[in-house]
Amino acid sequence: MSEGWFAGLATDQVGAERVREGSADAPDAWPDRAIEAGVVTSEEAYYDRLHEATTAAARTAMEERERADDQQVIHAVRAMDDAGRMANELAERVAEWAGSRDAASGTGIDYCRELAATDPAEPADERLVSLAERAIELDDERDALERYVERVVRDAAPNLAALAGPTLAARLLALAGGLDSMAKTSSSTVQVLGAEEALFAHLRGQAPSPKHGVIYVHEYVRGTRPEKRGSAARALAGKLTIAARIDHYAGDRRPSLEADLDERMRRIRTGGEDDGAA
Amino acid sequence: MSEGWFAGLATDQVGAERVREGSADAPDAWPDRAIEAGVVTSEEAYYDRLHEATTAAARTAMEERERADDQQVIHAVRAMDDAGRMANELAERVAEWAGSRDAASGTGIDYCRELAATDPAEPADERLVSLAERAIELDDERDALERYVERVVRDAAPNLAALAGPTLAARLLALAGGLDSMAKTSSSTVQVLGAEEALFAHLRGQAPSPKHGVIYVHEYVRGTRPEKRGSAARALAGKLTIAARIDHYAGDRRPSLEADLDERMRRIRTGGEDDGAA
Amino acid sequence: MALPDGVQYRTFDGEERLATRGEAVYGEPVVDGWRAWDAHRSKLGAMYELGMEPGLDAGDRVLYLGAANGTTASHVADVAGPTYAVEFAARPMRDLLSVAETRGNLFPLLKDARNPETYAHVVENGLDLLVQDVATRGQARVARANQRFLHDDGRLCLAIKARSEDATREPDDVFADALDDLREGYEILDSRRLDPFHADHLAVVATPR
Amino acid sequence: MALPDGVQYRTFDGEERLATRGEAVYGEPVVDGWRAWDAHRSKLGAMYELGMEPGLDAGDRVLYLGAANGTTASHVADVAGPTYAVEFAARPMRDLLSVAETRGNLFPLLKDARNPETYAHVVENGLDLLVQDVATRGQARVARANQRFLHDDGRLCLAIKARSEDATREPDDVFADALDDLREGYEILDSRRLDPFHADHLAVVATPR
Repeated sequence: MSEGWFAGLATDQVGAERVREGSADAPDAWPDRAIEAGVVTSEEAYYDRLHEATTAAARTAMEERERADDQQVIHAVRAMDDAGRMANELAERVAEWAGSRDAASGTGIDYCRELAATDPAEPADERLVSLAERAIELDDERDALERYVERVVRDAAPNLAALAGPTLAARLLALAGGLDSMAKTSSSTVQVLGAEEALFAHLRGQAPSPKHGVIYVHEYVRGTRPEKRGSAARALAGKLTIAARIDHYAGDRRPSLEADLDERMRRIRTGGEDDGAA
Repeated sequence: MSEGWFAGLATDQVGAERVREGSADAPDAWPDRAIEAGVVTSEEAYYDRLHEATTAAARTAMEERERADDQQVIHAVRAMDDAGRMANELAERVAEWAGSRDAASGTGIDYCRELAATDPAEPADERLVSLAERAIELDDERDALERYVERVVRDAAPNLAALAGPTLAARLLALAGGLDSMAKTSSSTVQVLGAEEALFAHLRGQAPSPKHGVIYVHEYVRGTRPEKRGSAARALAGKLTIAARIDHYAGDRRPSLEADLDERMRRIRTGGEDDGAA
Repeated sequence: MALPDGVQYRTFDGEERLATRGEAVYGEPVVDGWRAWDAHRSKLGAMYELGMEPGLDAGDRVLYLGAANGTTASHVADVAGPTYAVEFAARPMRDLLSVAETRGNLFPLLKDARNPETYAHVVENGLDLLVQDVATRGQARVARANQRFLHDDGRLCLAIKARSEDATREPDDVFADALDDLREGYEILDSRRLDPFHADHLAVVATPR
Repeated sequence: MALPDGVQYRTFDGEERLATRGEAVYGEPVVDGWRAWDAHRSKLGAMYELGMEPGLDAGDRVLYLGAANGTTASHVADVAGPTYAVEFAARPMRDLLSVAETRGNLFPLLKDARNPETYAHVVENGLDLLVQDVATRGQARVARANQRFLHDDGRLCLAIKARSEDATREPDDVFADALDDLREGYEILDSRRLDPFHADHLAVVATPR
């Protein structure tokens, strides 16, 4: 026999875990059953407790799912980078081998697609065509992973994804070790995530302090002229850190963040303030 | 109108190239045509010249094909190493990701095969299963390339393949740059092919001279006890160099080479001669 | 056609619009405590605009499958009694929770509508209305799996998205197949395309058979 | 059945065996200048052992497709006149060349039997015999493509390997299909399985139609 979510619930227990973990083969007249069982004294009281239990359960489950999602993004973005790198390496190998057999051969994934469409004439061609197919599949895999990353990172860290773009957001999460860690990281650390080698060289006194890590790929850093790039990187890192904190602690979308960033960048790019002065 | 292989051939030309490069839509009474054209004066003379031309043509074509084959082996063995390395790297990535989703997940290509047989429940599983499939295909590709390498290296360098095993033979050809180069290389260079880094360190005075390169994987080096290993590597490299020269200059199989190597190894392994003394 | 108690046409900015009484949720205009119900953002709203009778009555007990961020579920909860709102995705749950904050009769459940066993210990039986708006393949199958929650004269109010079933086929063919599937458990009372409010959607009102 | 001039049964080590006169090639026994012809290593030899008439006569002009390392081609050249030996693989060519060294009437060609245009400028027309032993798919098609070299009363002597055509089907079905293909250009005079000498092989003697 199936039991309701409230079965055996003490008066001081919310029952959120029962809502999340329980199950039943069939529904029942749960409000009546709860009153019969003495868990509540009225239908009104039942629905009050149900409201409390279901909202608490939904909130915890949602937060767990989102926490888990940022970890999935990290694995996916690493797999994406692997697949992309391997696709390119294999395409290079294909081009090198094909070049030894056909002076008119090409290079890159596009050439692999051409080659894969041909009928192999000899055993070597069979292997070469097959190798080209592996390169294409890895390239397609990379794209599928990117689409997955984009979708999940928009759920797991919507503000960060909006400000950084989904792929950069995923890379930042991967470098920080998750949304939780990134939310607890200083803006100056976020600024140089991905430039750890340069940073360690700086700390050993062998190099200047790096101005940016992986955030360099953002248009607001790369597209800013060199003498303002440090300011731009600092401003961007600041907003990204705030976005990560909102995503972690609040979770709602704040379109104003983008407007703020746009405005700040406009001032940096047009203003007299440059790196030395900032 | 089609012309015979002998058309316009001077008396001092063999005509091997014509035999190799020419073509005709239809055969003809070529002996008669040759006599009519004044190329030869009798049927007997025609067949003599034909014999000379066809054997010369077949020999050159065969040698070119074999030379080309050793280059194919080089490309294939590199592709084989790429595919094997990528299969393992992707399998590691799969294991890492799967471990974040399922505590009972496994590792390696075998686990990828298990995973690929499951039905993905969520978008993350879809990507994970797809990634596992890429790893499996790369592993299969590696095996197919190995089979290709084994077959072609036995044709291109039969004696080297017999002594070294086909895969090591292919690696040596790749490191030397082909059968031609390997046939012209000294035995002491063959001994350290694949240990270039250690050799350069030695030449800079930073390390002892390496005793062996990639030939270490041969049972006759790896399976010989350390104090005799240098002698074993030297003896093996000597025989491999001879094998490569026979393959390049003569091309016939010499089973006696293996018997010689076996006998030499027996003496090194049982004799008092060790590295310092050799 | 009569609108249920709690759903009325009201004047917003000089325009007659469908409305319910409740806290504003998504920036919709509010006049005298009545909030406009945007038929372009709600399939159920569109059904009213098109003159269908989805079967929602004031005080009804409702199971809403595919509640998403609660836009439509908020209007349903404004009218109905106990409203169970099932949503599978974590992301829209945050908005759904804030809708539920001001609505004590809205019970959010982060569950998969394809597995009713995972919420049958929470959702009561003998419900008056099952509203279903899930964008997943097998929408008719989901409706049949959740039939257990309805009483014998209850209503199913279903929006079928053709592209979710099979993006490669003609919507008409997809809808015909879905209706056939549905008939194994339900009697179809009414069905209409939701154009111009929602392209490629079929709305169905049915009752258990 | 009469053996052609140049092919005889001779006694080797007390055993009667098929033989031709010529330089030894593959370590086969030689007595009085006659070398034993091993029917287990030669499909043409097996055809003689099984009483077929492959159509080889002393002094014939022959095209041999699939000469491999020359084991059989050497016996053919011992008996025939001009013998064109086509082989596609580079590896066995080395052995074929050493067979040709002592046989001025054997002309080795490193060519693809599927492309007769690439050797029609060398191989003469009006040949007496086409021997074909290629282990490739489409063996009947190869025989038809090379029909142009035979005179009208010439003979085709073909060994079909079932597994080369289609390893997944029954040999009998494969052979039936190959014979049908062949009939488009040839009249079949005789056909026999080569067991016990060669498993899954069908030998065919045919003439152009």
